[in-house]
Amino acid sequence: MSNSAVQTESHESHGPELLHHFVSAEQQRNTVSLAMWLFLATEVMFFGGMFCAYLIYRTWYYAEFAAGSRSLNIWLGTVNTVVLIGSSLTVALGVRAAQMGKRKLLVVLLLLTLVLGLTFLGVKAIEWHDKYVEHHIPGASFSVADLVREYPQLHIDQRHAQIFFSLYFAMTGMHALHMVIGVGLFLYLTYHAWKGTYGPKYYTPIELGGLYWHFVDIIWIYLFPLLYLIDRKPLK
Amino acid sequence: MATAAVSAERENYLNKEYGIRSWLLTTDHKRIALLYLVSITFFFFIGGFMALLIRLELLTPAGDLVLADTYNKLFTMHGQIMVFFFLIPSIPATLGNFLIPMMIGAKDLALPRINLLSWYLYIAGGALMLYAMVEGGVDTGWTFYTPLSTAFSNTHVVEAGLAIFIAGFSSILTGLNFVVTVHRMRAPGLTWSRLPLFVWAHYATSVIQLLGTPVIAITLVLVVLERTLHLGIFDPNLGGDPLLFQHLFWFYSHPAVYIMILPAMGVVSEVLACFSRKRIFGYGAVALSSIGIAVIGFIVWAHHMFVAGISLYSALVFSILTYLVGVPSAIKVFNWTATLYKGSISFATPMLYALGFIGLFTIGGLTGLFLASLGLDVHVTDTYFVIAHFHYIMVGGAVMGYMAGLHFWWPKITGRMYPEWWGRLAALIVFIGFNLTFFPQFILGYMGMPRRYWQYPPEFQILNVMSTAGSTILAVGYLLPMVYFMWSLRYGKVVGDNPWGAAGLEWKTSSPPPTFNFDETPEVTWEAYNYDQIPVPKEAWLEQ
Amino acid sequence: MIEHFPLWPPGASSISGNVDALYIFLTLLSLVMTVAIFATILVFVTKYRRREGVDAEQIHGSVPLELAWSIIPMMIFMLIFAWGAVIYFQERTPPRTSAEVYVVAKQWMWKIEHAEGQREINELHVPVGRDVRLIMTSQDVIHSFYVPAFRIKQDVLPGRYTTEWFRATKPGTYHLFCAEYCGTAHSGMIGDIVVMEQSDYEAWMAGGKANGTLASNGADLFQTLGCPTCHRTDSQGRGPNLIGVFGKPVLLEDGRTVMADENYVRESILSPAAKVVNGYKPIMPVFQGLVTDEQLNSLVAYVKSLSQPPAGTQSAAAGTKMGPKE
Amino acid sequence: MSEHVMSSKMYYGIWITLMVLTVVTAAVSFIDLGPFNTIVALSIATFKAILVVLFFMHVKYASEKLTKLVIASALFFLVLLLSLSMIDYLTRYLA
Ligand code: HEA
Ligand code: HEA
Ligand code: HEC
Ligand code: CUA
Ligand SMILES: [Cu+2]
Repeated sequence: MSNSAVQTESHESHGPELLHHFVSAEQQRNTVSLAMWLFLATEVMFFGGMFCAYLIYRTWYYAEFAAGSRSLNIWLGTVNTVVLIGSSLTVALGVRAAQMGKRKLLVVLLLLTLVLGLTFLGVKAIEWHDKYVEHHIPGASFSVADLVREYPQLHIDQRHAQIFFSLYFAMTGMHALHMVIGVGLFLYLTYHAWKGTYGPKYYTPIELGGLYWHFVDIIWIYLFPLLYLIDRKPLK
Repeated sequence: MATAAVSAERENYLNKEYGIRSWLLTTDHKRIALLYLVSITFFFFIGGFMALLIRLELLTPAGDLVLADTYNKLFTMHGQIMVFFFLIPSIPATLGNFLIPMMIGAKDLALPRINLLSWYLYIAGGALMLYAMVEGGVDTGWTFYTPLSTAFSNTHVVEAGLAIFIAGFSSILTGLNFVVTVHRMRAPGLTWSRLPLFVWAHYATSVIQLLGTPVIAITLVLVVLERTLHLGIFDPNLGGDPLLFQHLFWFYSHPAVYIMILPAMGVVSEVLACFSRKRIFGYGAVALSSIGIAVIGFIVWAHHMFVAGISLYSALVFSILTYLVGVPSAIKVFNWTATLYKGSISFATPMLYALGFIGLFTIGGLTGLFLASLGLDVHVTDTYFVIAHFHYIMVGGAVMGYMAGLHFWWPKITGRMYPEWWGRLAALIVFIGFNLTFFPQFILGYMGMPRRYWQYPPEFQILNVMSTAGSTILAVGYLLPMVYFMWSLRYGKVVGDNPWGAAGLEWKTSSPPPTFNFDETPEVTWEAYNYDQIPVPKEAWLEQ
Repeated sequence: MIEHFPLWPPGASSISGNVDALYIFLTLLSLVMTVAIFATILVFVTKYRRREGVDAEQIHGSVPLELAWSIIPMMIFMLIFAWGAVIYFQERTPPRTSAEVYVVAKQWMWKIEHAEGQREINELHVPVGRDVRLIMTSQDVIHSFYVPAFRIKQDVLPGRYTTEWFRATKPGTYHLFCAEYCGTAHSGMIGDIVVMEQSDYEAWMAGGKANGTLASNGADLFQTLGCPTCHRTDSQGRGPNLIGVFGKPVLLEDGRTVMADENYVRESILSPAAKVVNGYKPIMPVFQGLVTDEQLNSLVAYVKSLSQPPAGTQSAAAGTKMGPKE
Repeated sequence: MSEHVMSSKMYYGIWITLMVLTVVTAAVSFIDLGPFNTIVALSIATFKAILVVLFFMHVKYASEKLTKLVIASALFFLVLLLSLSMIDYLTRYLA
């Protein structure tokens, strides 16, 4: 991953990107790829803690989870899912462009990814703002009086509903944080792609950034049904 | 490969570059290991100092030395510092960091810059912890139980939580680095069945670090969010379950105890083999039992919650699963013992510590079986019996293993020998002081003295006095090595590449090793511990 | 000297002997194992000390040995597990006819209420030979009710009931400790368990100035809080008739069946909407925040008393089952 | 990782499938299937995740066994966390 001039000088023999302690570019690539996958494994467990909390409270307080879920904006949620999956496509195509050495295409695709990622975050911000307006943000002014009125059948307990929204904010917040980090990462990648650092011989950073991005996408693929689609069927 | 005469001039990782920058910006795993060594020792003495204050307070039944709140902060931060800033990084980040690349014939860890980043994260976390400490401390117990930590404590829970969160990422990255390194960087010919047991143990440790640590990270984040933003996930007033916190906490913190013990077990395997000049008995079983401990370690966590209000059924399940983890531990103890059979045994300091380890770990482990037994745990949980159990394993076991390793590889790290006589004396003092400190606590525990007590009924006093007395002896035992290690940096006898006549690739390079460890990548054609092919050195420090 | 240096806790409950037996067994077993291992090590290190000209013999291992020292310990472990599990069952299964005592823990004191109405703080008087079941909750953080002489301990949680039980066998005064760290005065949250002969106990009971039994206090509270407007003793009320409810399964609106134990009644009062009885509307007001833990205890005791034959003073909660059990 | 370059057609194909599944899962949630609503939603999510992992993340064509082992063990330990905690929660208030 290195591109500093110092190392270019000291390692002319095996090309600019190879670090001193690796034998071959192949070994280096396999190494960092494994590292990325292991990192993603830790991320699974990181979100796993919240999934565990979610699972327990959802079984205990299903009605409040159902009501909370109904109060989320399914249209925005779906649109965001579409946006994020779209960005995964542009990333995947970006890796391909890098493999084939199409620099301009790569830059365009990375920029597109950034635009989609930021769109996602923008939509998320709108949704959170809606929650703010509705007093659905846990804390002193939290209230689900509106939901109690709207869904009398569900017998909502305000306190249990707060647990749903706490989890909603914790999970989407952590996800959004990962998106923000992803955007930072992709800004870096775009800059280097534009400078022409990556090509068929060396595109590892793009590939790794892509893995990360796809992972964040997968988390959302689960968050979407878990948060938005708990219970949308017509109420009896 | 340089073997015989080592001239002081030979370029090595220590004298290649000088200056503070060359240390703080280094990516050399050996230098990073030394950075860790210094910082970890610092935290050990801070934690030890707190332990001494705890023991002094408990000298008398009345709470007379410090205030109750101060006492609560002392044991909380003693636990947190010792666990997260000393013992978890201790062996992996120093000895593991230093040795794993050499043991597998690599020039460095796979990700040297990530390695440096790990150290900086550790330092950042440590600094935040110290900040929390000087700002007034934390008083939740090292376990951060909710709702005390989220809603009732008015101390620096957020800072301490974040400190551990950051240090956690340091730990994750170290583990990640090791796994990648072991998979990708082994020298030609070094198959999995030829790996030193030290490497196996660290591999198993790393798996726990990778898959367990993120869970405590997110759990602490949720605690912090609950404190600051009033998110309510563990809040009983909202119908939240305070036990959920405990489940998530122990999901990490039980496996974490194996993060602390497995590396020490690795050290012991190396030391035993060297000083009995034998291959470890049942190499395969010992290697696989490390992996077994790591995996089974993940399915026993609720044995910390037998009286917490979990369901009877889950208590039964977790109790029986806990016993499973005893089996791989038993395998190790028996194989180590068998290794001594028909050996050619000598008693240098590392060996004394290693033998001490086996004994004290066995006692600690066997008392773990008491705790895993449901009916008995009800009585002894949250008493000094538990305190004694885990200090036997963590101080008697893990710290002894760490000391064994430090002494064993000290000549490799520095190129100089520590004073052997002093080493043996210190080992003896530690052993005596240790048992005097912690054995009485088993009795105290069964008598019913609860832990985390600032004052206690008078009938417990005599045993507490013994314990306090022991701790001062223990302090001497730890200060001694501190002194003679420093002394040896200057005055220690300069040694050759392999002063113990040990097997293992790390001994085939010079002492101290060159920056890239080996002049040329070694090719391995032999099994681990091929002691029959290595001549016994005739050195002063091996005399009886 | 020796009386100031006890090495064994007094044993004063029906199960303390069982726990001690297991403890002694484990201690002996550990002793045997430790001695065996230490002795073997000592023999080996002396016998095979390094000697000039004697080389170590390289032995690779032995599969039968590996199997032996995995399987034999495993079998011993299972024995210990089973033994411990049996005692745990005893510890967590109160006899059906236990007397009931309500415990409310708070930073940093124990508030205790007998069914007969006596209240105590940091003290609990019980007669010898009576099964006593503690129904415990906390007002703030987690505490733990620990009586070393009885070998029992149970964490006390905010937001729900946990229980433990004992039968004292020897008169005397024993330590009560809070065993779960709970903040500043954790080590001061201690008290006495006073075990008395039956006659002394009765005298003590009579001397106390109880203002009615817990259940009768609950009955008064039931009136003041306006519960009877909905819960009537016929089937005409807007809420279910509470007579005979306790200790029986209740069919809920969503089809689940739950046991009407103390936690259920507690939840029904604090957040009624969580479990709605089949055939009723969730109109019952939320009493969370309106009743104290003590008041709640007496309401629970009252609801329980509605399911018992109106006999003597002992609240023999027939079929009472608490929390996770059986 | 490998040099293997996949055709862009395949990427578009996967993408379209994911889009369709997103719309389907959102739509299905409005239909009353009883307990199957959850099952369907999670199955679709899992299917989508598998598609992303196999194709976008190149696990199907271009990765070694070790990668698969890493993924499998992450999921395995996640399942341990969820299932063993649920043992407690599902049996805690049993009558
Ligand atoms: C390095 C640290 C470490 C290690 C390795 C262990 C190892 C074990 N621990 Fe320990 N434990 C802690 C650190 C550790 N523990 C800490 C810090 C706590 C308290 C945390 C807190 O509350 O603050 C704790 C608490 C703790 C509890 C909870 C107590 C309570 O709070 O109520 C339990 C209960 O089951 C337990 C059990 C065990 C068991 C069964 C093992 C096993 O792995 C031991 C296996 C080893 C052996 C069994 C010995 C060797 C075997 C033989 C020689 C075989 C021959 C034997 C026979 C045939 C009988 N431990
Ligand atoms: C790795 C882990 C580790 C280590 C090494 C130790 C080491 C020691 N511990 Fe610790 N301990 C824990 C982990 C550890 N402990 C944990 C997790 C808890 C639970 C906390 C909780 O309940 O939340 C605990 C709790 C605990 C208690 C119970 C407190 C209570 O419940 O009220 C006691 C009491 O005796 C104790 C004593 C000791 C002693 C005497 C040592 C000795 O081995 C220490 C020896 C070291 C020294 C003595 C240092 C020598 C240095 C000097 C003399 C120099 C002086 C320094 C300066 C002037 C700067 N510990
Ligand atoms: C406004 C009417 C109303 C008032 C006032 C009321 N309840 Fe209820 N209660 C109900 C209804 C309706 C139900 C059944 C539905 C449900 O479970 O929420 C019920 C259920 C219960 C149950 C569970 C009964 C069962 O059969 O399982 C208990 C216990 C209970 N109430 C106790 C009380 C107590 C104690 C009070 C006073 C502090 C009280 N209620 C006040 C209406 C009321
Ligand atoms: Cu209450 Cu400790
Ligand atoms: Cu444990």
